[in-house]
Amino acid sequence: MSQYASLLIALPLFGAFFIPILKRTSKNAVMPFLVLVTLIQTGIAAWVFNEVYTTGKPIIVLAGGFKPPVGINLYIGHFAALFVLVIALASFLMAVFSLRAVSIEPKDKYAMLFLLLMLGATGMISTGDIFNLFVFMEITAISAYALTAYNKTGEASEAALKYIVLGGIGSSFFLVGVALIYGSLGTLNMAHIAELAHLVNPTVAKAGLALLIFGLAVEAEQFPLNAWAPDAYQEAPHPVTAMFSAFVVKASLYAMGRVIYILSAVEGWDSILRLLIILGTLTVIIGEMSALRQSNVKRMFAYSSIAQVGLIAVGLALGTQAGLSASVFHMFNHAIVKALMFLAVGYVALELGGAEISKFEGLGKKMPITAFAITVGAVSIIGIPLFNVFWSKVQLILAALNAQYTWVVALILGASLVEATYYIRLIHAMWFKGEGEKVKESNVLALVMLLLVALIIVIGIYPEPFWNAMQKAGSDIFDVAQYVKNVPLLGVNP
Amino acid sequence: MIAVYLFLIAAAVVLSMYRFFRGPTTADRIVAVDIMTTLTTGLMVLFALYYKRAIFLDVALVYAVLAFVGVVAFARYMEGGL
Amino acid sequence: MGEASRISRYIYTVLTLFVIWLFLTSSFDPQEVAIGAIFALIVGALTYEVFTERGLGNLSPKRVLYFIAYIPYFLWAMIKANLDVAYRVLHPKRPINPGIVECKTVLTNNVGKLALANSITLTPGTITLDVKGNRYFIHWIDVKDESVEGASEKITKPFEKFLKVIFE
Amino acid sequence: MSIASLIGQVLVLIGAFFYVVSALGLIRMPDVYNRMQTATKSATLGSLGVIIGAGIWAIGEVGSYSWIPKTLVIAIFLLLTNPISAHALIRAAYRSGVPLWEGSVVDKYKEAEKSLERVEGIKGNLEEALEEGEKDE
Amino acid sequence: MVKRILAIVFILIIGFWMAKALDQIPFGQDRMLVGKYYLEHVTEDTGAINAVTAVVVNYRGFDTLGEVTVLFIASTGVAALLWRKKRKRTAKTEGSIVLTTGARLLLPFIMLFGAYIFIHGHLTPGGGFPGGATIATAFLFFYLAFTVYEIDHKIFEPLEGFAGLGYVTVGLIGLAIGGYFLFDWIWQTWGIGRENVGRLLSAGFIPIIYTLIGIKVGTELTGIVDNMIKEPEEGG
Amino acid sequence: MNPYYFASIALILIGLYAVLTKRNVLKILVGLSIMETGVNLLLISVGYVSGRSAPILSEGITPDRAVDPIPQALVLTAIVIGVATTAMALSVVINLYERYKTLNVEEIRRLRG
Amino acid sequence: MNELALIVFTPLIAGAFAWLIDVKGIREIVGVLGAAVPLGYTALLYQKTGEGLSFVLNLGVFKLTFALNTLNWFFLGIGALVGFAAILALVSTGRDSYEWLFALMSLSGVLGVFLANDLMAFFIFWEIMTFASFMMVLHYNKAASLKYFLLSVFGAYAMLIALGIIYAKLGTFDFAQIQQAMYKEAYATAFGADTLFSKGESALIYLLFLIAFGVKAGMFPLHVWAPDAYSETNQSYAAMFSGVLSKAGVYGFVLLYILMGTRLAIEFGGFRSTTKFGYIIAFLGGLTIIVGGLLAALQEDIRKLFAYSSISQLGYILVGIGVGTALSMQAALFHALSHALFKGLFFLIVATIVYRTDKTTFADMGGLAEKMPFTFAMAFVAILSLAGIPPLVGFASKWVLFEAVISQNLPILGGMVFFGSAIGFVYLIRFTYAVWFGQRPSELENTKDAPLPMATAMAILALFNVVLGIAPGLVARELNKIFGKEVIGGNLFVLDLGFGRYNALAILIYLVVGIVIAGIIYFMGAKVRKVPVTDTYQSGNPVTMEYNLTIRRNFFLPLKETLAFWLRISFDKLYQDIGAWVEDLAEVLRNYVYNGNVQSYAWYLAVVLLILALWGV
Ligand code: NA
Ligand code: NA
Repeated sequence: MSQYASLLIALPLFGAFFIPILKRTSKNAVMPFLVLVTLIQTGIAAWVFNEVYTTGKPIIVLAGGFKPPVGINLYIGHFAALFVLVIALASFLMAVFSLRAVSIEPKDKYAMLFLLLMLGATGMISTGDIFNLFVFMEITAISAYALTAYNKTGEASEAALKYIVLGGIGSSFFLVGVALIYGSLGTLNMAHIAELAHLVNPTVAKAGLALLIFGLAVEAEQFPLNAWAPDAYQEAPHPVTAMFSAFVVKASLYAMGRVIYILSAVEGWDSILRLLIILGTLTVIIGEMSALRQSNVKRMFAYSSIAQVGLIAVGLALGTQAGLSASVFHMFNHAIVKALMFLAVGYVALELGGAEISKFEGLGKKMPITAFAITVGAVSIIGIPLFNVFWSKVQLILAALNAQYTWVVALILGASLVEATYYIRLIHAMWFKGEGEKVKESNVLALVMLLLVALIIVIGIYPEPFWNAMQKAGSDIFDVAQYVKNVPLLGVNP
Repeated sequence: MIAVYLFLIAAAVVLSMYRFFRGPTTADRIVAVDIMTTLTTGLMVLFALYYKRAIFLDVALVYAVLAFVGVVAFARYMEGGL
Repeated sequence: MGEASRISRYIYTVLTLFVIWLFLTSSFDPQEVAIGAIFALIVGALTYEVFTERGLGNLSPKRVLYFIAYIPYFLWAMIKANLDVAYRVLHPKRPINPGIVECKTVLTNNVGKLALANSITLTPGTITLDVKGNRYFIHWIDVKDESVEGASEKITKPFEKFLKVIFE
Repeated sequence: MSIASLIGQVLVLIGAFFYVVSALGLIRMPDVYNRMQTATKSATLGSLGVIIGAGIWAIGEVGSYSWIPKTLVIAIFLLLTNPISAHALIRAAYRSGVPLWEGSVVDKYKEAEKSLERVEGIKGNLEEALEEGEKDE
Repeated sequence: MVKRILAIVFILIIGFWMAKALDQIPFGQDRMLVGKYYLEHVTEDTGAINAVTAVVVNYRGFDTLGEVTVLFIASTGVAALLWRKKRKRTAKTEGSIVLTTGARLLLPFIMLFGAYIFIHGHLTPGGGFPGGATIATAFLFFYLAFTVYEIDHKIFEPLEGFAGLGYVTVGLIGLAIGGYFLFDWIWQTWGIGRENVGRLLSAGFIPIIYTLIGIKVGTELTGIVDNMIKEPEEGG
Repeated sequence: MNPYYFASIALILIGLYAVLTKRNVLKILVGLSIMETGVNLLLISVGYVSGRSAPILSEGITPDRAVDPIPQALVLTAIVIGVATTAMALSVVINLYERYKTLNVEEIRRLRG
Repeated sequence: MNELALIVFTPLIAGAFAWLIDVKGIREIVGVLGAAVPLGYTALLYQKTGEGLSFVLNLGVFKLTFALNTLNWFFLGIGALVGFAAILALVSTGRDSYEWLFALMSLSGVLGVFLANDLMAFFIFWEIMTFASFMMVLHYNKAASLKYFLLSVFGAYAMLIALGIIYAKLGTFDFAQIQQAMYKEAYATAFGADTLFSKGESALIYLLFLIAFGVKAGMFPLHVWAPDAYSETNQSYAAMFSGVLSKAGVYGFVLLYILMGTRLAIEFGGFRSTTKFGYIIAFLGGLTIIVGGLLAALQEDIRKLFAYSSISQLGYILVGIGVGTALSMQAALFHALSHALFKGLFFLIVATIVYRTDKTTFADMGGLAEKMPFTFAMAFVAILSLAGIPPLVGFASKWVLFEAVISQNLPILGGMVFFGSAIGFVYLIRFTYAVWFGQRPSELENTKDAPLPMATAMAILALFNVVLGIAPGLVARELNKIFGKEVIGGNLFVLDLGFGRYNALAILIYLVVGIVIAGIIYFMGAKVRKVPVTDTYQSGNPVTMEYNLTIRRNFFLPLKETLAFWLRISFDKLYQDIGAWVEDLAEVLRNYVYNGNVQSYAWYLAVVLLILALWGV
């Protein structure tokens, strides 16, 4: 029965391949079909989540029926089960949003790319094979390239070009890393690599790990490898931007975490972590500073998102279980908040014809529900208690302190202060500046936004069950010994 | 013995590379590519013989097809026929 | 000569493809043959319209005979051409006298024209530069006659007597 | 060494020789047209020699006759396509404006093109005149 | 100039670093681990004699499904990005009769050859991707020769979809019959072709998948070519 | 240094050099492709075993006479991915050129800051 | 339901209801009830402070615990009382249901802060309080709210980090456990044993708490938000804001002593008769007194005056806490109570004036005593109390404080405290004359006296000012209870410190007589002199408006000019400059880093690769 979790991969593919055929019969059915597929995907993801969290055991999908490391396996542990659900749900909501947000043709192609972006991220977080990770990373990246350029403006193309060039360099070096690891161990399965990690030649291992992380860090938007991100975020269709921020970057972050921890036996591991902490820190600082005086709100959110991603990376690189759990929690919270924020900003841009901050003046009067949603999201990101992000920031602080990284704490403080500055400016513009006629807000989108708002507040007020889940998810990445034990490795040993 | 021929043909490929790098016109370079691909096809067939594996002949054939169409594509592009 | 029937063209295409398949697989394994037949039928169905105009008409004994006879003739021309090339290339003085000349052909069939053009290209000192209607423009490495008639006599005529039979 | 091997080897040798000639021609000839003249022909003939030779050689070397049909296919493919690509290239070279070598004696193509242009030009003028006439009505 | 020198210094250092790491992986040594397992079990597990193909389609079928998806994304993406209301070819000159006739004559042969490549994937170095690429080449040649030529998207796009659906469906049948997604039920459950190893009709679902991939890749690459070659019309 | 390793690293670096120094977007993309080629060559080289043949178990090749099939399978995938990326990149560049009328990276910077 | 839970959550729930119902009349009733419940329960719990009442709110991740003791009952009392008065006054001045929601929410917040028994509960309610008060300011003035918000976030995160460090080391947020652990730490330090917290970490925690509580208490130089925030909000609410919310900062400092005072004292040693860490607090408190007082004197806006005054008064409390003896602590707590009472009252008075006249600057006021006799009477009490004139509560607390500081032989602090008192007189004179006496602008002819709710609210606070002033022993008794020993002796009317005595009752009797006489003189005199204010000449020339030195305008201009150099040093401006500088830097940085050229971006990748390579080689 658990093998049916492979539907998580099969369904989006099936959906994407079916669209060209569907289009021939009814062009108008494509977008509703997209919503339907993402809805079913959410259902499957919910089932998988339930399965994993009730049994407490990961689902190991054996593609082709071959046991790893001979075959490729999917490892849907606590992390993947959780994030598969996040991805599916976010995709579903954004598919709903797309009904309204996407008017540029060819929509059937958009729907296909949309599904494949979702597929790519799903694959990245669930695969148990390092080359398969590369394949899913490329699926994600290439559909992201296409979607970034989808609007076909010069700027969109420019953004996509930057993404392609940087992503291309990243993926090439990632593959060099794979070649090094493979050349040294003769296997690609992550659990197998973890099991044999002590056998790798230290020089090779160090270079290999560094290159793998380098490649992933480009997609994970770590400074200074993230220069593509603000442009892509700004120019992609609004639902896509939300997806980038909500889960695409998270998938890369996860992959980074997974790769780091399966190779934790490698000599010089600590210094790689330290390097990553430095990168993460710079990501936070530069991201926040760049957001500070942005006049385009979407771009501002993009930088804000990058800064949060830096925090997540720092959490990943703390090298402790608490750090990972906090990091995962922050990923989760950030996914919800940024899905909401980009949805809202996109909706505003659609209704009012742009995302410049001037468009947001008087938004409280024009689009009160949207303005409210943005406000809640902003307040949450700043780290106000009783909103969800507060808890993950607290956990990050605790984890950093436990790991003797006191200055990370100062980082979070400073970052939050800067966040507070620019978000308050936005909130002020929305509620206390400008006038305007009330715009009829879409009921469906209002519902979606309020759902996310409710989620933010529910987690803020009652974080326990979520935190428990996050700790399990964090331990899923951290506890490599358990990971190796969970994967039914065939005895192919040197 | 086959190795000698392999070397001979490889030398011819290297020689024709001179024209590729030297130019001076784009047409010269494409001609060089055309010749190089033809020579390489022969080289591949000889390699198949060297390794005694007929399956490599398929590779040579695929290569010949792709190279041919590629060269024509370049030519048509140069001419403005695309 | 007009187009042959669809059936004729289809069968001719399938036959050609099937023979090529046999060559490709170099095998009479029934599995290969069967699959080859199937593929020939499918690919033939997709492509016969562009592949041939005359269909089975190509296989008339006269044409086949002339075609067989043409092979050694052409090969010999080609070897001569290459010796000529070798001479010009290896000769320290590089003896050439190039130019573009025009020839006329009596061929009207496209495949025939293609065969003529290819033949010209592969034989002594000439490359087909362009074909417009019945006018062939030819780059000649050692121009011996600039007039259309003279050039035609030297370049196209020798092939045409075969090609006319095979393709017209 | 079997007869087949011998024949095969001789063919390969001849082919390889022409390959080298082809490369030399590519280097030595003064313009792209003459380079094509020499290189294409010898490369094609060389291919026939090398590829078919290899097929025959395989009878002795590998002990299989199954090489011959496939090498034949490759050889014929090259025989058919090399002149086509050469033709496409030379036409492209000419049309993209690569000049003939200064020692060239005649360019009939240029003359033909010019007269063609004249014809086209007259045709164009006529069409314009016709269109205008229609407008007047 | 400074940029160039700096770039050279950079790449030399980076190259030295990679070389140092590679130095620890001696070239040409047998370090196979999983690879060895494949070589020893490939025929029994999959019925293919081409171990690469078995790895591609069976053992690492997931990668290949992903690979197919990547190409599908590219084809879709290119079509999405180059989509205009009206587009057409704007080539200046048609190919000469040599080229057009050559294209007509070569089309069936190249297509057949593509089919040959993908159907023999388990026996020779071919497979769905080179086979599909070869087929696409035939169409590309048509685009090169004729300035008015255009494929019929009404056929190509659904065909692409059907081929993809077929692949996923084959995988799902495996899930239904053998309990695993992409399980080779033809070989492992039904045992069809077990006596045929080394001949055409063997290797379970490999020929089927490679046929589907061949069709898919052929249509996709052709579609990409079509999109790239056309240009938007005024106001399109 | 083994020549195959050397060549693959050289290709990767040449590609990187092009990306870092060429102003024309198309040349940068070519640089990326060269890098990819280098990486593929590297993968193949890593899996090569001296004196062995392609892992197709016919014509007398037994498992102990074949090279590692995995890198070859990986490279097949990597090549296709490279082609896909290039196709995407080209269509992006087509759109870009249509709008900006330039392929100079120094002029393609409307998005900044 | 648990009494503590009722105290903490009733205002919030009432506020939510008031907001949802949004019907004038009903929301006021609901709101006032919401503030009355905590007050009632606080009164009821007076007898139960020793019973260890507690309440746990399980959030899962952390438990939020609340418990009652004598100390926090004292603060609870301040909060509930002044809070109730402010809410009552809000009946008149409340503009909309928004204000009801957030005013009550902030009351919940501050009561939660006082009742919290662990740091997480403390922090969360601290944030609720901050957020709600921010919303109240935001409603009136954006710039002020932004400044308040930023400093609050700064403080909040400082606290959060301190919490984090403590939790990371001790694994608990519970006050008792932290206190215990810190005692152990202190002994360990004293005996040179290993400690969980290094010296640096202890210093860091101290610094973080100093920032966190200092912001809320308006301690110099973190006070810059306060003048704007206190003045730019509903003035009824300002009574609570300044009277109660600032006490959360004070309470925080007290908590700091309780949790880790010993530890800090031992780690960092003493300074003269006090501890180093305490002296820092006290010294900053002293500066706060002076800066707040001087600036208060220079204000032309009545609200601003009291805002600065509030800051200045908080300085006294900080001095008391910083000196750190039992007596000075008691003095600080006492003054916290006094300040809440008289500053609450002041803000209600200001609220009434603004409500009735719609004016906020001294220039527009005058002669209101006649029109608003009741309010004037209230102002009279408040002025006397703030000025520290017996027998009002302000005197009692200030007297104890003076004694506590002087007795510790801390001359600088003593000087600051005395200077503060002097300057206090200065600005009070301004308030007294400019608002209540002198010529009344014609527009104010129809001014009415306070409406009933405000009058009631003022009366309540005034009553406490008087009662606790006459019977300071009531407070002393409570304070002694908190400290578990008799620090301040005496009886109901007499405070006996051992080296000084104060008999409130005796002074009351002298004063009643004095006031009666003064009142008679004033009311008679006011009829006699009626001089047009603008017709003043200086050296034969008409003075410009700039130099129009009436009591109502630019009265302290000479002072201003004297202090010109010092006034130019504005921390407010400094922070703004730093902010602007950071933003400019960020602007330059981002345009430099994200310069738009993809090749530059590729170089970034190459640089990272180079770093990896160099580090790998
Ligand atoms: Na010729
Ligand atoms: Na060729």
